[in-house]
Amino acid sequence: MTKEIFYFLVFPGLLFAGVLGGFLSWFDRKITARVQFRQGPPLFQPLYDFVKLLAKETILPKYGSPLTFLLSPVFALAGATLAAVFILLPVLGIESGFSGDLLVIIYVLNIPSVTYIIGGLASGNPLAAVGSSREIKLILSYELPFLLVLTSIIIKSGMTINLREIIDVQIAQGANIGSLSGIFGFITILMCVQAKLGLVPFDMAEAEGEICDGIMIESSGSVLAIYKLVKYIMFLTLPALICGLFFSGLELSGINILWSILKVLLVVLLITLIRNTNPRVRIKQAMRFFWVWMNLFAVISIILSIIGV
Amino acid sequence: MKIEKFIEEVKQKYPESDIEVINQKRLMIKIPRGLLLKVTDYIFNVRELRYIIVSAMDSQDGYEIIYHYSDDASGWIINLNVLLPHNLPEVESITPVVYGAEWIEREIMDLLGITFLNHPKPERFLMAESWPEGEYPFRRKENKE
Amino acid sequence: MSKKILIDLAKFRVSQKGDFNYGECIYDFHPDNVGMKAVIERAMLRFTCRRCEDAPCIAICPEDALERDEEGIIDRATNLCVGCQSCVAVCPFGTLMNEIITAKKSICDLESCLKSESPLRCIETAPAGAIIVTEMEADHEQNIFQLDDHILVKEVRWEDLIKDE
Amino acid sequence: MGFKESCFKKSLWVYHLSAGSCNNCDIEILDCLTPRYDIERFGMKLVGSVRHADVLLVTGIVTKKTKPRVIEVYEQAPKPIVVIAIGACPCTGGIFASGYNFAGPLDKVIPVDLYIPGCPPKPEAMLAGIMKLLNK
Amino acid sequence: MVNFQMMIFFPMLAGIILFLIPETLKAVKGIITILISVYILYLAFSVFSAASGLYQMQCTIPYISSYLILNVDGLSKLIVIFLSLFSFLFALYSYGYLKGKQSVECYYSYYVITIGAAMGAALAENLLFFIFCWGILGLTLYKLIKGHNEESSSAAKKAFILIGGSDSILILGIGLIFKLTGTYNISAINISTSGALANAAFLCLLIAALTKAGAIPFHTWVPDYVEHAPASSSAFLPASLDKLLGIYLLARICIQLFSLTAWATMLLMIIGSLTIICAVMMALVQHNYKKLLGYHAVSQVGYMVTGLALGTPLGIAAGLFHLINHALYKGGLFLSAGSIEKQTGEEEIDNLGGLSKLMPLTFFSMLVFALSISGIPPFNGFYSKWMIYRGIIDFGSGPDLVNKLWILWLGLAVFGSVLTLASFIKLISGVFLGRFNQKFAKIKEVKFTMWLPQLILASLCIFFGVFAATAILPTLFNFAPISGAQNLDGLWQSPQVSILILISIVLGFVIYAIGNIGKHRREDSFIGGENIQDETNFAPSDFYKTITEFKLIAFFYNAARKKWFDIYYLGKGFILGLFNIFSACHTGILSTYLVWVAAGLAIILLILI
Amino acid sequence: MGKKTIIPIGPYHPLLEEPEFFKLYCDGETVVDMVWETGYNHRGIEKICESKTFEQVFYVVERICGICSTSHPFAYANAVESIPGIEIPLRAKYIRTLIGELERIHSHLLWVGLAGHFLGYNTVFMWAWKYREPVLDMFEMITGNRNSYAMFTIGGVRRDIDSERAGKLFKVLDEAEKKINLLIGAVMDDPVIHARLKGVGTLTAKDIHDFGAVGPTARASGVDIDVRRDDPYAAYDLVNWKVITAQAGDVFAKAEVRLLEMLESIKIIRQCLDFLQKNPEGEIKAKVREIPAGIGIGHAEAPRGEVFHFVKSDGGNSPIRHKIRAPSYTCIPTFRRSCIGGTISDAAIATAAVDPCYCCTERMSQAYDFRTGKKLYNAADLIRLSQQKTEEIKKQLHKR
Ligand code: SF4
Ligand code: SF4
Ligand code: SF4
Ligand code: SF4
Ligand code: SF4
Ligand code: SF4
Ligand code: SF4
Ligand code: SF4
Repeated sequence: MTKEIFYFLVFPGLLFAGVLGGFLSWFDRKITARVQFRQGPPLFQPLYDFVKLLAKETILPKYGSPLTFLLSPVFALAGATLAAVFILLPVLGIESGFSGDLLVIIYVLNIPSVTYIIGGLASGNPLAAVGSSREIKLILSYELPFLLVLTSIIIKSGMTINLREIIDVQIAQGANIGSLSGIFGFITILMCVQAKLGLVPFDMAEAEGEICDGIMIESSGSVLAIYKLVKYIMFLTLPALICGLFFSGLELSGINILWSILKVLLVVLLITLIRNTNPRVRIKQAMRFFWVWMNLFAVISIILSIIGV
Repeated sequence: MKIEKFIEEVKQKYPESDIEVINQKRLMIKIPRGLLLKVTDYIFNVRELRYIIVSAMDSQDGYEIIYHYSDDASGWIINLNVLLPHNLPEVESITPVVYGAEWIEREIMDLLGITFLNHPKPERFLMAESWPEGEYPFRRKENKE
Repeated sequence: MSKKILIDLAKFRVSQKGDFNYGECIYDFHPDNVGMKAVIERAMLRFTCRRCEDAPCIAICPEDALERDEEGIIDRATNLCVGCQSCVAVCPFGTLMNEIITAKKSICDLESCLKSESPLRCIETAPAGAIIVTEMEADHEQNIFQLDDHILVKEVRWEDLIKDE
Repeated sequence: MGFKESCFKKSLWVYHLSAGSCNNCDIEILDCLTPRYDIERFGMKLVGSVRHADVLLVTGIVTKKTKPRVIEVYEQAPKPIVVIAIGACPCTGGIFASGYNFAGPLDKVIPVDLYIPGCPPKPEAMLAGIMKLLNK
Repeated sequence: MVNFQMMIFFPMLAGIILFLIPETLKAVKGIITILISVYILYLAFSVFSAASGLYQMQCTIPYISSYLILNVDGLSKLIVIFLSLFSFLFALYSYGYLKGKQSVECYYSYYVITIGAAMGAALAENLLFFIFCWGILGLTLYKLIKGHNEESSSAAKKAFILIGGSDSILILGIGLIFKLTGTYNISAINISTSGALANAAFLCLLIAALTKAGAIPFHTWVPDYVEHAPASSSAFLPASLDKLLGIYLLARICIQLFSLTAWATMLLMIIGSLTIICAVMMALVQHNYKKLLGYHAVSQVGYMVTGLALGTPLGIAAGLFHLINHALYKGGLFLSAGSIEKQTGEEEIDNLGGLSKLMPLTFFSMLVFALSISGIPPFNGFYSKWMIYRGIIDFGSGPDLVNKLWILWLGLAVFGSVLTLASFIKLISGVFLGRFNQKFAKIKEVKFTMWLPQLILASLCIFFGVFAATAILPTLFNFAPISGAQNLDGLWQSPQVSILILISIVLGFVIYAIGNIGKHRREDSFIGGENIQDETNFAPSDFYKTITEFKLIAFFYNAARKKWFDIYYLGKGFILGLFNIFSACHTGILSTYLVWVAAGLAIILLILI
Repeated sequence: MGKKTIIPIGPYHPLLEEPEFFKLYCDGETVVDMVWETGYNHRGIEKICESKTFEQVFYVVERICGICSTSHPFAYANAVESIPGIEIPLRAKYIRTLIGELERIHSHLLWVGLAGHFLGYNTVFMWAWKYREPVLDMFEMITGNRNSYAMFTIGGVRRDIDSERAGKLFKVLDEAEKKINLLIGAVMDDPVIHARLKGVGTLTAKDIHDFGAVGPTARASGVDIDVRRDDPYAAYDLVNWKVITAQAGDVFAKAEVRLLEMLESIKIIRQCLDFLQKNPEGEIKAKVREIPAGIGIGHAEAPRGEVFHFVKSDGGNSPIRHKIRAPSYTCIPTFRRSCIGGTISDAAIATAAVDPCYCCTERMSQAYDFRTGKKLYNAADLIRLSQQKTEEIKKQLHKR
């Protein structure tokens, strides 16, 4: 049990993912700034933000459900950390996953979004409700392609639903991204991750210009701090998942560590570039995009992987 | 030139009106207030001049309301001038004819206390909720009740 | 028709300290309009000003607002004047007064005021005797001069003072 | 405590509140975000909800109609909050002080921590002002 | 030796006796009912600990006794124990719920009769005895709704006709089985679904099971029923008992009575997937929360059907586990819905809001149920769904077309689960979160007898989720065809995960403590400074408007609104059409009808023999 | 139907630089009605103007709004100068034109940036604003200030542009033009922007006439009006340029008009600088000693459309009535036609499409939506709903 608790709290869970995710979110902001000809924030900005938010006053909603409002970030944190543990353990090769863990991951990855929604709704703010409604619709849209990509990977890896085994197959046969089906899958999952992270063009749940930060409108102080932490963790976890599924995992030994960092940075870079070269789309457009195009891509990827390309 | 024809036509149709070129390319047509809707309809719908705005002021002779229209083809600005006596600040609303005049009429209503008859939504709207009733910032002191 | 007002420049001073009261005005198209100020300015420039040769006021005016007309009377272009009152400071004879040389021009709509039945607001509010309605004509003996059709000014002219000396 | 303080200074999130301005100050504030001035260097960013704000940038005169709203927003902001009056308008009323709809300078309405006069103040002036406040 | 008579016939008898007690003594009846259900629960435990095997019920009438053989095996034990558990909980709830409420006549009588009949159906070895009990259930279903409100009688009629119809088809099926095998004893039957007659028998039984369980396309009675029935009836019958029995029958069909061939599997898979998706799509746009729950009651059946159809031990275990889980949370959901309805008198989601502060216990349990049904770990719904998914993926390595389509099944199942989540978010937010309506400011939490069952069910949901692998599956699901259904290895040991979640909750509060949460303040929502919070709102029913704006989807919704997919109306249309044809034969003389009826019966008999 | 969703936007909302309040009545994400309330920004400028001298009024109207801080003085100058009928020096005309066009570029860039910001496309925002900086630099070089230039005066301008500075300006302009071309390309060719803007918030020429909308809003709907050409002032009849129009009337057309107008502006600025460089000497101000009594009406084409000033003088040195009509005043009411039927996201961008700034609209006003949603909502939905209902009832009757 102590081992699990260590996994959970320190490595590769809360502490590790939080710190590294914070770094990645700094990286994202920095790249964004560079794309926009700006200098960008200092390295420790995520830390400053987090600590500052902790020190701030927290405002609870007068109506709605304050307890739920307080609890949802906590559950978001739990979900995100669990996801981090489940994904990072096999991806980093610390411990092999368990049979069927990919399916668990799908669910666990949804916990943060769901808690955002519940938290947003608990605040009783109509704008947050609009945001929540958009977020849930977004989940509806990206969930299916996300699953289909995973099945494509599962097929490619010989019907195993174990993340570590998938990585092992890749190590043996070459990374999934190297194949045609892998490329299609990669594009799809990149978009899904974009949406999961709530970044432009799929940030309509928090659309600042439309509904004042939507879901997050009422969060302040510590509540927002935890949400931030969750976002940091997700910022590491999801790219790591992509690396695991398409770039044959991350190795932590010797020179491979550099490769691993490069892989993660590459994925984050791609995400950042996408978010900086697109306007936010309408929720309906996003749904159509995922339901039609991304599903199509995912199905192509599946067909290709059945053929074995 | 077109504008001369326009002046001719207005003179013919509405002999009561008093037409004056105030300065270059600016035309002032003074009309009695009973004629307002007809002339407006003629100018806005028949001649298809572009509605600009309505100005109103509290002058010595009464409340002067000036409707500005623009003839974009020639660059002339046509102004309809209606004078309301101080003791009867009422005039027909032109909003039913000119869709866009609704705001400004209400603004005038608010600032100068002029009643627009048949206005679709003659609601009182003041700058702030706390603004006192019956106070019109643009009325001159002597006309303030 | 020949109803006029007579203004007595000296009487506008309220106290020894030099406070002036130019009365109130019913012409309220401009906020704080005191029509009498405009009248007094014209009267001052016409009857009090010494018409210096190298008029320091003209020289000092940063905006070139002061000019002499054909009669040599100083004329202030209110559209140019910024009310810096350099001219007030520089006038060696104290002709110009700072309450009057302001950036904002006041307007006196005397004609309509005279037409109306009610008494003039400026007369009621200015110091007693400073403004009176009269039908008299200009009378140099009594230092009463004609400014225009409707205004008479009572002022001791500097020419006369010099003569006295 | 010291660390928290310094974090606060290094991560100021700004909420912009226009109380009846002429846009000039507002666009100059936005200018601060843009590449030439880039306040993100100092960890500042513009946020969409007052709940996230550490700084309220108030521009414009407080009109009779905005006064209750300004107070409302101020009260909704999580404390500690820094209120900065940007431009002559909120400092004194500026050119509009004589208007009939002017409800008093900002400091009569909510407590103000920093005044940055100018009409409009240049972005440099705003940055300098904020830096001064932070290094106080 | 268990006293089976007491278990089956005593409640029926008691129910009849209860008819004699006047309605004014409703409270007394309620207490009697609770006592009976406690007793049954006790008996059920003794059944559970009894050895498996066939039991002959003692009966003095020799002719009947040959039918009264009972089959106690793992499956029926499982069903019985939960049947009795739910009977108890819902009886407890009914007591509070029906108090001071004008409602169904002789509710408790039928309630008690239902218990007995359900026990009989679950334990019956002989198919005829089974039909007897099964038929009683259809009748009490009808009786437990009638008279609740104005529209309830038409809903009751609809339910009765569909259930009754399926019952007659069941009779036909059983006849066919008898023709094929020559026996009515379940444990002696095993038919392969090849050959026309076997297939017909299979279909007949299938229709009966699916109708009872409420799967597409025989589901339409469920939403209508739950909309108009008292919540306790909805929780009792469509949500738990009927589901338990319907799926029980299906399980019997799949495991025992028939050995499925590929086409049958395919059929079941299609039915399962369609049920999941279509019903949940309908649920998504409901405005009435009871109806919304009704559609979910349908949708979840899809998972069970899918699980059972897989035919693998894992799949069947998953299907059955999901059945139990479903009964737990859906029963709970109906109870919560009933509490809300009782306290507010509102059934429209849009008119509610912000009740979480006023009814915290109901809110908590409803949230647990909602998260369970949406399959959020670590609640129970997640575990069984996850088993089903794994079952599907394993199933994918099979040779047939139906195996090859595993991605489709998986995709639809997962997608359905997300849609479920979506519609529950709407429900929870619409009812409990958001701003509360001043109209409801005086509302209080429900009485003890009502919240207790809710909380018990909620804690069972959590318990079943957390200890699924360690406690539940090994004890309850460890019988013949499914014993040893795979366990999870690795880190996902639910207890551990739960501990981790607990830790992170503690951690969250530590963070809150570090951050000065103590300095919190409560403020009205921020909507840009304008003080009109009371006016602004977001109507939850608009949540998924965007989805219905897509043309294709809009088409289906319109079709559904026009009842194109409602078998009841289709059937009615069909019969009306037939009626026109036969109206030529309409003479108005009773004997003519009798001739027709007799002819019909003769045809049926011909087929049977 | 249950509750209707009511979404408040404002008064303090990141979408709006200024306080403004819209209440969107929504059906799901679709906006079915819109009520709006203004007056937050009402500073009583028209009244303040009456207490200022003609000269001072320039600095007040400049602060009607900082974005059009030339257009208002421009129109005001046209109005006041028309009372005595002064012809201003040629050089002053060119300088005025130059500043007016520079402002157009700065304002359109600002709009592009903000529109990008509303769309969540912060890169466009940053880029547009970055490229706007050189324009502001040019302002600083010419007038000494980045905004609120205080450049105009009655009878001319207050600062000259010598040929040395003109040369520098040329360089900056070339630089800016390159960037602007880049940006135009980036925005006009982006498929996602197309998807987001095309067909959104469409206005017909009829709508434009009804509301009296002006500027790019009108020109994007094919209404070919432009004060600079129709009633030329300053040096607009002396330089060579053309009016940009588009036909579609949607947000994209408005963006297109604005983007292409920048290029025209650059053309005009070139010609002005050319003139200033070739004729380095000259008066920049005509002396106007008094403004006689009379009525002055002036208008000018601001970046957002026609600015209209009406000045009445009584021979004093301040106006006795100063009526200001800014373009947004007639453009903003068009939201009622452009937002309804779109989604909330569209409402945001359709609102932005007019490039609204309430400052000027509100110097005087406070308004509500008047055709309450009833008509709009009833016509579209209620009739359909009631028809459906009747049909259902009929069917049910039939069945029995
Ligand atoms: S005469 Fe009339 S206008 Fe002139 S100062 Fe006196 S009151 Fe004013
Ligand atoms: S007050 Fe006027 S006239 Fe006198 S010096 Fe100054 S600007 Fe010239
Ligand atoms: S009053 Fe104004 S114009 Fe005159 S010197 Fe002072 S600042 Fe300059
Ligand atoms: S006296 Fe004073 S105010 Fe006057 S010029 Fe000298 S320093 Fe300035
Ligand atoms: S300096 Fe004085 S006295 Fe001399 S001209 Fe000027 S105003 Fe007259
Ligand atoms: S910024 Fe300049 S003009 Fe404004 S108050 Fe300060 S010194 Fe005066
Ligand atoms: S201080 Fe000046 S620039 Fe700023 S808002 Fe006020 S008037 Fe505009
Ligand atoms: S149209 Fe806009 S930018 Fe122009 S003056 Fe008005 S508010 Fe300012």
